[in-house]
Amino acid sequence: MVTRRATVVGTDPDVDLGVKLCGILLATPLIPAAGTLAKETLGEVKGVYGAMLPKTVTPRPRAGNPPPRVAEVSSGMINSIGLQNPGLDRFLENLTDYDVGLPLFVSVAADTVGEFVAMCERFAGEERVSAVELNLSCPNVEHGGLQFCAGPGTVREVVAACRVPLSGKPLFAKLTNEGVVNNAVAAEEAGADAVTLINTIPALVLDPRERQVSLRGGLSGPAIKPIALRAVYEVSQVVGVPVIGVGGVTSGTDVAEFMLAGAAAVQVGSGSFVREPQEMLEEFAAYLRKNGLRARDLADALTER
Amino acid sequence: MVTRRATVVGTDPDVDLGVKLCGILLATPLIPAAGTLAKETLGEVKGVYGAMLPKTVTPRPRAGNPPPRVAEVSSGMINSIGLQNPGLDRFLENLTDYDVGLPLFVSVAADTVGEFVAMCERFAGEERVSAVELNLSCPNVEHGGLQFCAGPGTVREVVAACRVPLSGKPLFAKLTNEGVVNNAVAAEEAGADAVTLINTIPALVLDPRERQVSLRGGLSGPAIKPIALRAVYEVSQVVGVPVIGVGGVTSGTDVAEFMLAGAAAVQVGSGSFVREPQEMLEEFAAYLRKNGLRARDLADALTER
Amino acid sequence: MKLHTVEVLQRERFGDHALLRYRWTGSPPEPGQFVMARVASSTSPTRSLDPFLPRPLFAHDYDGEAMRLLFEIRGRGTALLAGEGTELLVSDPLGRGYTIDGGPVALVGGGVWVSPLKLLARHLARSGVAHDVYLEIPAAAPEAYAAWISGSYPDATLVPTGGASDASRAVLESIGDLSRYAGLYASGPAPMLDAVKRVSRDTIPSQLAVRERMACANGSCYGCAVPVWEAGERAYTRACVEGPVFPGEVLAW
Amino acid sequence: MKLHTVEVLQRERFGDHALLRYRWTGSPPEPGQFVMARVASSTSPTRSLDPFLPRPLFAHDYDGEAMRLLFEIRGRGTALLAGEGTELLVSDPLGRGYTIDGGPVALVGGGVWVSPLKLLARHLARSGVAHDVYLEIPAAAPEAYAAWISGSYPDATLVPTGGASDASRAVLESIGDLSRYAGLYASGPAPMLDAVKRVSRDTIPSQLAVRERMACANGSCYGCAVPVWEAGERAYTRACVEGPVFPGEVLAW
Ligand SMILES: Cc1cc2nc3c(=O)[nH]c(=O)nc-3n(C[C@H](O)[C@H](O)[C@H](O)COP(=O)(O)OP(=O)(O)OC[C@H]3O[C@@H](n4cnc5c(N)ncnc54)[C@H](O)[C@@H]3O)c2cc1C
Ligand SMILES: Cc1cc2nc3c(=O)[nH]c(=O)nc-3n(C[C@H](O)[C@H](O)[C@H](O)COP(=O)(O)OP(=O)(O)OC[C@H]3O[C@@H](n4cnc5c(N)ncnc54)[C@H](O)[C@@H]3O)c2cc1C
Ligand SMILES: Cc1cc2nc3c(=O)[nH]c(=O)nc-3n(C[C@H](O)[C@H](O)[C@H](O)COP(=O)(O)O)c2cc1C
Ligand SMILES: Cc1cc2nc3c(=O)[nH]c(=O)nc-3n(C[C@H](O)[C@H](O)[C@H](O)COP(=O)(O)O)c2cc1C
Ligand code: FES
Ligand code: FES
Repeated sequence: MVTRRATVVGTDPDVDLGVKLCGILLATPLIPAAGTLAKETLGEVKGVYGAMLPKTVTPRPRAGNPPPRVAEVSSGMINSIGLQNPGLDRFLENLTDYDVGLPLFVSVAADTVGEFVAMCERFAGEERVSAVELNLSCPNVEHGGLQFCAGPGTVREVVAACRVPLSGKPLFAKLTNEGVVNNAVAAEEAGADAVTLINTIPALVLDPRERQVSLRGGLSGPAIKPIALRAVYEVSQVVGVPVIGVGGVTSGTDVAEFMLAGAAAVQVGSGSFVREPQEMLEEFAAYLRKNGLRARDLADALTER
Repeated sequence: MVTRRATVVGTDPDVDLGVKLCGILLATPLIPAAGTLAKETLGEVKGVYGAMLPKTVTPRPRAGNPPPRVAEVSSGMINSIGLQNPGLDRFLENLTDYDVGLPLFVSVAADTVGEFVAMCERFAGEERVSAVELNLSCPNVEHGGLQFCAGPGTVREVVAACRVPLSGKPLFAKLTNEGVVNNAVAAEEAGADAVTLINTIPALVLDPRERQVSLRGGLSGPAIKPIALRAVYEVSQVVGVPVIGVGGVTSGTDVAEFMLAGAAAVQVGSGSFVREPQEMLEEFAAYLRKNGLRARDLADALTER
Repeated sequence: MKLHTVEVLQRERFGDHALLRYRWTGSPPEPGQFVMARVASSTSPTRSLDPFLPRPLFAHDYDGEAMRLLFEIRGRGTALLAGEGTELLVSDPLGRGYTIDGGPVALVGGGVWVSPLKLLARHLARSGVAHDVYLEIPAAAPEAYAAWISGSYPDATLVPTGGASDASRAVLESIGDLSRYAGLYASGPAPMLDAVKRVSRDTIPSQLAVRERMACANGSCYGCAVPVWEAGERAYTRACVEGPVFPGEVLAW
Repeated sequence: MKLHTVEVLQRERFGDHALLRYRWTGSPPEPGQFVMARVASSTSPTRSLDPFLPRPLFAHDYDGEAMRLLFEIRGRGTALLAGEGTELLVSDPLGRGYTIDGGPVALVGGGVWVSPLKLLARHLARSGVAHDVYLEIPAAAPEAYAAWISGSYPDATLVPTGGASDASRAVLESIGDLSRYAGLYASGPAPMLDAVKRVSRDTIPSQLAVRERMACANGSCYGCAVPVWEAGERAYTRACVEGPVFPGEVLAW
């Protein structure tokens, strides 16, 4: 098997950062987490990421939630963007914007199973798109107070239905932490090729001075890292498909931890707002060099004690 | 209604810190979170807490988990104590240890509904005990990989069964964050007089140098505060019984935030390891003074924007 | 977000306000641009991420070698930035600032939001665009700050005011006849921006600096939403890349 | 946990090791007791809780006015403690230390764990208990540290060693006939403590300082579990209140 070598500035060329995810070779295991890397910034991250993953797209344009949309908390932040996006048609028209020489994954969300399927049908024939990630977990888009895809039943239904049109392309199911083990098993059984864990965790910030709720939204950042690591670890024990880890990565050691916990690739979200992904990759490469390991060996490098 | 005034050193005597919880007057809204205040330390916290709440007791003695049992993470810690405790008999023998002039709440956990009930029967006749908190949520004591009381069905069963012997005493159901809204509704319907939210969140720490899992356990501390606040806020909207808030409190403003979110009283856990509860109470009193509020008014003092 | 460690040349405090000067040899700021700033404890082996997010602050002034930030100390982030003994990390200048066209123009500022007008005035002068500066000095402002402001903007008309909504009116009234000007550049508290937007609608074009909470500051997170008119429809745009300066008529407040 | 802000009198670095001296007028430490220590950035309006937990460190020495801590810099917490420009917060001396009975006794230490033996030696001298000190100096230790150790324990027998398990044997061998002593006081790496516990079983009583991860340090959290024999049964006890010093025969490793 030939693995592409990343040519990362400042990184030892002899460190092998390549990984394979559902048959797709990634030059590095880093992937931007959905919704945290804009087109405007693509130039900055050349050589850092192994794949591209734009913000979740929905069937129709979404205006998003009124401001404020972000708030800071201990070791993290809360966001309530409300999936602002231009909608599927405009997204497809501008797909070439993401041509940066990397496999392109797309994240999709919808209100109904039918809409999920309709979107997957559109992507099925898109040569540019290497894989589809189903966002089954956005905590900011609510339907009568309940999240879409709260339980394994819905996960199974959506994944199985999307599996059909996407027969040729890898399908990832992105899950929330709540009920993650059961949902991951359901996703695998329904035909998902990988599971992405975890999305933000429902949270709330209060302004005690104004005595108001400042923001209800999803918690991300280092605060959720131990929770995400647990999800990746537990799920890796019970599913056979690859796990893509996400939650609180801000350093190269964090990347290594997710891969040791069982992740085949690692997404970086809010961490990229406060540090450079490039630096994280360099730290990760340094970790591999020091430990004499290749990126793709890490998932099996956890030792019992 | 006469509310007891707390006489707190260094606190303005004109600030009214008293709250009422299920008919029990608490001189301050602070309660130690189960498992985070030992007898050895009771002397240090006189005048700070409104009630006493010892570590969870189980039917038989438990040796607890082998070390290491704690690890530090960003804005928090993970613990896996394994409910080490002397068991019900010894606990009852030494109940006078907790005579510090405060209402005594006890936290109980068991493996089966029958054992829960048997413990409640023992406490029912105990005059010293003002209320019983059912620990329905310990993430470190696992049964075949699943937590005891994972869903509303079990919560309902345990609470309803314990309700019977405890007819005279308030019964609190302490819940985990996972499925908290449904579980709280189930607890209320089954007759709980209050719900305590939240317990620690399952999490994991890895040692990347040793490439080992350092600890699987429960996450506590400021990292979980926004999650706990969300739980308290959402549950307060749908249940009629009081909510006791817990998770990440390290300051007086945090106490105020939990009460604004809807909590009638607030438990302090790992925060008490890193700061003095006395200081938190003073900050809370200062907050009330500045805002011209009484502690018991806070739950209704949230304004819409 | 790429942050550079820079050398702090000067730290000054005026009551609740602080001025920070640091060596900057990167790309020069346009007026109305901002930087993301945070501290790193110089004793920390791994940089602390507490507080988690860097703070957005306008480029107050730049002389080719040193950048100046002027800010109010509000919470932990700004308190740390104003403090001694810490390393300063800053981004490149970010966003879209004020556009300089013909003159004469009026600059209207209030509170600590006057910050970007200093660099704007410098650029206008350099481009030979005639301009007058009108600044609100709230009665509540610490004396040291007021003194510093009048020293820092020697040609400005200073308008002492009471409260925030009153302020906007007083400052605008002090301008008198707006038709003398080809444009209004504003940076101030929300009521002032509102008032400027309103008066400019029927008279002369305005450019307003807005402030929204930010996380990524590079267009990625959509956290800094500002309502604007887009092809006749109300839509949210991003203050960090499409702003923070917007033409008054574009804003859909 | 009550932490006091104290005045740092001295900070010294020897390679990866640091000595911290601070003014202490609270209750004097018993040998083998420890303190919980953390830093607070002096520029921070609200104390930072990053890292979250304070760090347990043995009382190294105390002269009635100043406390000394001696520690290895391992992670962020100890790096911050060794750094300049920060406020130091410490708890009262905590836990149960060494019990002083009759002599003569031998003190056996290794690595940075020698720390509590300094105060112990001082107390033994004060009580007129004859004692000999045997310290391992690992070959890998930085020279500055080795030099400092030999200066700090002028009467000690220093045993240069290679690795950890070897170390314990070498140090014990350097003692020779144990029957000269009425007791063994030890603080060192795990293999050394093991070895001391083993030899002492059949000869003379030992007291060992253990180290477990701690959170509350006041008996509340049960995080610092140490296996001990309790009425013939193996049970976990708390290093922070029942220890950190235990009689060798009590430990159930
Ligand atoms: C483009 C831009 C330029 C700015 N320029 C200046 C300036 O030159 N001088 C100045 O005094 N202030 C300026 N501000 C406001 C300044 O960023 C906030 O006062 C500051 O972030 C508050 O941080 P804190 O740590 O003191 O407060 P905290 O309350 O601890 O902040 C918590 C979080 O809320 C955010 N936040 C709080 N208040 C504001 C606010 N008013 N606007 C945006 N985010 C906020 C913080 O960035 C942080 O993420 C600017 C804001 C923006 C968006
Ligand atoms: C009673 C007692 C006394 C001690 N006295 C000394 C001393 O005098 N000199 C000295 O050099 N060291 C001593 N230690 C060990 C010292 O506490 C750790 O080296 C230190 O906590 C590591 O913190 P860090 O921030 O450098 O490492 P990190 O790896 O960042 O620490 C992360 C967490 O793990 C804990 N931890 C890591 N290593 C240890 C360890 N070996 N023991 C206990 N907790 C650990 C930390 O306290 C913290 O909670 C003592 C430990 C105990 C329990
Ligand atoms: C500002 C912001 C926007 C996000 N938008 C999306 C999104 O559109 N689709 C999605 O699946 N996840 C979205 N997420 C969640 C992230 O992809 C990621 O799962 C989560 O933030 C945890 O990772 P982190 O801690 O590295 O940020 C968003 C997160 C943030 C912070
Ligand atoms: C060391 C430790 C031990 C705990 N033991 C118990 C326990 O015995 N029973 C229980 O219901 N919760 C227990 N908890 C959970 C706390 O009561 C509390 O719900 C949780 O820690 C969140 O609050 P905090 O962030 O303030 O610590 C324990 C938590 C910690 C940190
Ligand atoms: S701050 Fe992230 S898009 Fe503007
Ligand atoms: S550290 Fe908490 S009981 Fe010892």
